[in-house]
Amino acid sequence: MNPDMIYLVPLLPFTAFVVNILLGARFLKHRASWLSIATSAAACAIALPICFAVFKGGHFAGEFSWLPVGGGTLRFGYLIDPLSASLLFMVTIVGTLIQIYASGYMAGDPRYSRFFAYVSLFMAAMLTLVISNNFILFFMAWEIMGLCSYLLIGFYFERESAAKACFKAFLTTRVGDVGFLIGMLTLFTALGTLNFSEINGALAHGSARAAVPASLLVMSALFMFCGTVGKSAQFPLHVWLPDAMEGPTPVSALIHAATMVAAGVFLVARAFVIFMAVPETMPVVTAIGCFTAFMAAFIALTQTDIKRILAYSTISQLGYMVTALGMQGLGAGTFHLITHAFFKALLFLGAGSVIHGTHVQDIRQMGGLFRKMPHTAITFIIASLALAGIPPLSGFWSKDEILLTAFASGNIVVFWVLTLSAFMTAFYMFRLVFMTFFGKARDPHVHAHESPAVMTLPLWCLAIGSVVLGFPGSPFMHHWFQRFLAHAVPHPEYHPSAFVMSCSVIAAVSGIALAGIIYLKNVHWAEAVAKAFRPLYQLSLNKFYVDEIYSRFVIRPFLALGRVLFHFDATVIDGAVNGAGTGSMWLGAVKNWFDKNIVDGLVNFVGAFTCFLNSVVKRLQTGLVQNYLLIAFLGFLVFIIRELKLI
Amino acid sequence: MDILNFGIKVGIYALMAGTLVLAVGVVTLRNLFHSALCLAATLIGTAALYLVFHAEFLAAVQILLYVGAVVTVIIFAIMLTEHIAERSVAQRNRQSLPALLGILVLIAVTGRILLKTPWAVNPATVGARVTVADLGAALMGTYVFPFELVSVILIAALIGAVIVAKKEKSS
Amino acid sequence: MNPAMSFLDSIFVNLKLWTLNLIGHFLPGWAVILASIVISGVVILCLGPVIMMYLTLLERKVVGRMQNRYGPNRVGPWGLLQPIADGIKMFTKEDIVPTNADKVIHLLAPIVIVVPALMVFLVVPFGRDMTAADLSIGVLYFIAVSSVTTLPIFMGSWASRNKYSMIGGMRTAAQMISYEVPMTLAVVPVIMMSQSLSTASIVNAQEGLRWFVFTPWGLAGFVIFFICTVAECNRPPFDLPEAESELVAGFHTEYSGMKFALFYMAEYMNAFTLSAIAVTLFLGGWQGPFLPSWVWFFTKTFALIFAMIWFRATFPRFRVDQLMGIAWKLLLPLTLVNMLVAGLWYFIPGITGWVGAAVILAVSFLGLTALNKPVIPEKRVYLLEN
Amino acid sequence: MIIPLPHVLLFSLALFGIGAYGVLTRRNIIGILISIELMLNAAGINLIAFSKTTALAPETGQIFAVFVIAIAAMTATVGLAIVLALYRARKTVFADEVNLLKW
Repeated sequence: MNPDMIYLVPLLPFTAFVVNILLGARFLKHRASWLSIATSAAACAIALPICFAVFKGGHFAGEFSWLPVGGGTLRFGYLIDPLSASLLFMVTIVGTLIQIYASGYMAGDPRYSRFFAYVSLFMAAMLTLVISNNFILFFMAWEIMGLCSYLLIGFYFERESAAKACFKAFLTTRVGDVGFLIGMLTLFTALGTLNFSEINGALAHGSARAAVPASLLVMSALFMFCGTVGKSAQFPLHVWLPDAMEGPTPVSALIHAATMVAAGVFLVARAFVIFMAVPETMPVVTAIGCFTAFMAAFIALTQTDIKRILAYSTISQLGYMVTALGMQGLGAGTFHLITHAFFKALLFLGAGSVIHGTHVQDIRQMGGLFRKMPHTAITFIIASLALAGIPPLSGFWSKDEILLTAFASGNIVVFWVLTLSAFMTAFYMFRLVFMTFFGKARDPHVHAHESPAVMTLPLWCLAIGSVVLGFPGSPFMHHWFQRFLAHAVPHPEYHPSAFVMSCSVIAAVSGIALAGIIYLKNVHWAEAVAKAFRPLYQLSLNKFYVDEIYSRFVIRPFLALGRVLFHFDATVIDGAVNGAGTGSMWLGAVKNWFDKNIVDGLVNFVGAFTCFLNSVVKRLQTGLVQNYLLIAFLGFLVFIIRELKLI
Repeated sequence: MDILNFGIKVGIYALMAGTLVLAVGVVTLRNLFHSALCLAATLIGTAALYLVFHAEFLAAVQILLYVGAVVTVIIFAIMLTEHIAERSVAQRNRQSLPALLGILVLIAVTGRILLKTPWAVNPATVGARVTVADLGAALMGTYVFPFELVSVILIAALIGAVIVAKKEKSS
Repeated sequence: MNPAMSFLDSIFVNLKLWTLNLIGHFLPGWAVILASIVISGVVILCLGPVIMMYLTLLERKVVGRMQNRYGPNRVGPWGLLQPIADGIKMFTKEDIVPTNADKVIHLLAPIVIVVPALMVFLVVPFGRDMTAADLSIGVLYFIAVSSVTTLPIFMGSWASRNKYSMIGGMRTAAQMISYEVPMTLAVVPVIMMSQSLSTASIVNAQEGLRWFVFTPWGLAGFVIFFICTVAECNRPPFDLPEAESELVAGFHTEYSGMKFALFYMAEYMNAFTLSAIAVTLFLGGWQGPFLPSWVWFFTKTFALIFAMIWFRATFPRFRVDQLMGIAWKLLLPLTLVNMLVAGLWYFIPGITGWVGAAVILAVSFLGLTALNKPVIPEKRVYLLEN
Repeated sequence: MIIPLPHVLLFSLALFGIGAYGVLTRRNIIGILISIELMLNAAGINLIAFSKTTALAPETGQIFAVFVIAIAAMTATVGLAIVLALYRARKTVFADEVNLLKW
């Protein structure tokens, strides 16, 4: 297979975008989804053989010159190394499945074709990002994804909350994007290239690295990490992701769980050599990731909106990945990225199916849905088990790998925080599961029904993925995935430890058990606990007050400043003005006489004089173009003759 | 071969003279349609002059764009506004004498400078035959930005022309 | 190729060489060059009118057969002398010039219109080594020269001082400029593939049976080019500028006798040269097995001319808005897609590129036709006052 | 060079002068446009002629001449559109009858 075919992978969805946006509303209508799905599936069919070739040890790269700029040429191209191959594998499969699901979920929407146009554009951008071989193309795709995210979160822009949410998401991620841009430019200053292979070459060897100013590298690494913080919703820029749940659920699954937010993590993975070159930046990454993982898990404990719980869970899991990368665990982080994409997409799609069936989002109104929606429930539970980290599902292996990295690299505090977060993860996930699918129906107005096959089929496909995808990284396959990634970028590996595994399993099982005890039998216990630990409960319920902090320390001071200035205006300046006014009136009376007799006389004289002059000079303004032209020409001629000293 | 060379030289000077005569026709003929036809002939003469300089591509483009398109559009406009142009009124405004004098001075001055300047002909470029492939490579390489700029300007002009010339909707 | 065949193949080339050799014995070198030019020129100057004469006969015969009658068959065997009789008739007819006409331009128009029609013959490769002047910009030359044809039509229509002629002239301007654009762009893929503008090397690039028409972009380009060709010669169904029933023959209403014949001559020569160029660009020119090259060339060209005549006998005339719509809304976007497709086809060799190119073309064609739903004007009712 | 360069330049100078004369004296706006085309042509000839004397790549002159032709086409289009709009609004195509901007 010709590796240049990889260009078709982003191009096909892009074609679907163009056709759908131009012709969709008029001609394709409900057939718009077919085109998007077909192009995604075709992209998948092209990408998978290439991915498998890479899994077998291949390595593809190619480029073409795009534009001659200044002295050099802007060259774009693709780079399929183990890292991008695994992402490509994940994005094409998950993307296609979610689009199949969405064709059922969005059925009957008046802007059906536009939805699929946006999704196709998003797919094109994500795939471009994955296969790109330099930061410029990467950044372009990154920005297009930001745009798609904006458009899709605000898809129901009639709702004010959705309009605000998309605005918030766009502005918040933009803060990170600016950081990324600065980091990229700094990197270019330091290395003179933005091509991944050339960066690798420049930083891989100590001798070459010594020639690069370390301060610039630190700066560029930290600024690039800003991009990750924005895109992957890390603390303190995580606030947009929960609000982004205003978009349609397939969008939440595709963008805000499986792929786009993964781009931030992917950025760190891509720039891994840079971070390795300046290890002093790593603790920052670890600290932010670890705190995010803990904080988001803690917030998720008390949320009641089904999609918000999943959103915080996403933030938490992204925190895990970032933590892993911060501890030089490229394999662990990427591994969790892949497995997480599958089961988180599945969770979101399952949640979408529940919302589709019940038309409510609050888990307190659900309950007992297992009987009514068996397919959704079973797949959802599989995904929850995977997320909670129950062996042998995929989540267990990848999360265990992260914990192992933390443990073996000596970050004991991080290890325990993450284990605690894992416990909380299991708890809140099963709180969600038990309240949604078990017990009795709490709200008599909710009449649930199972979703159509076009929606349940992708659920099952993703469930299979969530079950089996852990094995390539498990001891059963000798940690094939980690070694595979280590080929591309060397990083430390660790032997599996029974202690870590048992900690992880105990945390997960105890979390599930606690959730079962509380929410299946003794629901009033939950209220008792909330009362007992009121400050903590409030902290979690109010999402660590981050939005409030922003509002108090960023927005309100500005408003207050404005108010103070207004008061100053109203009292001091206005008073001075009034006083001056009174004085002026006296003066004015005096001046009045002077003006009337002397100044007016002067003015009238000037006016009369000007009128006189005008009547003479206005003859020049004939209004005839050619006349002006002739005068200009003759003037030019005189000028030439004078200059050349011909006369 | 001297006879051939001599013949060609005579031909070129004749071509130049004829072109100038036609150009004078362009600006002096009272009938605008005639002067447009003279313009077409002048342009063809210029194209022939391009051939003398071995700029075949340019000659073809000149004929294709100027004679085929620009002159046609001009004639189109002449026809649309014809019955007013036909009025037996002066076709020249009142400033023709100063204009003529000024231009004669310009020609005299510039011509004198032209003849006094020692023009050095670069032997490397005189002999060079520019193929269409060279032109294409230069357009898409060195001059890609001017090229794109011209495309953008053309599009803008096209849209602008459509909007300006469009009949306003009668309210 | 056996010797007899190669003798036949290059018989005209050899004849010319032999004549030049003969002259070289008696005259100096520069005269030989002049003679070479003169020979080619004279051949073309004779060829054009002869072709025109017999094209008229062919058209009348074919259309006659298609309309279930015989066509001319009285003058000479099978009517073969009919064109000559027509020519004599034309010469002896009265030459009428309207009183108000612009006399000089009225006279010039039919003369000028023949010039570009004849000049195009210069780059037509009639056979192997049988191009009168193998210019390095051949195709561009052809496009440029044939675009000049608009001018004399304008001259004729304007000089006649007749409103029908005027409308015909306006229509010509609109139509010819519009169709020139897709025609030129349809040629671009051919130039891209053969990497040359010279007609002879374009034919050489289609050696064997690798005619461009056998590729997706070539087929699309050929169809577009041929449609534009028909429009450029103002032949039915694109004959609005000279529609007899609407405009009383359009721009040549006021012409009679030999001037009228010259307009007709230019038109038929244009039909021939445009077909010849279409053959050169897309149908492999003189390439072909077994027969001598020039036989192949003329066979293909006359097949295309037959198709033109067939159009005339078959299709009704377009409406003006449909005519412009086809050029700008269907053919122009299609040619742009075609250029893109040709590029893809070039960079993705093998069956993938082939199928992909065909699919993209088919999809864009269907999309464009779907977008260009024909506008059916409201039915107009005229009330007569009592 | 088959003929000396100054002769070509003189020719283009004359062409330019004739065009400029037309621009300055023609009353009909279309006539002015036609004259502008003449001036642009003179510029094109100069570009070609000078491309033989400079040390730049030999195709430079031709490329800029092509640009000049493109710009000329643009001028004609926009100019004629303006003429048509003017004709429709004020029923005149004479430049000296359009003097709304005088005192």
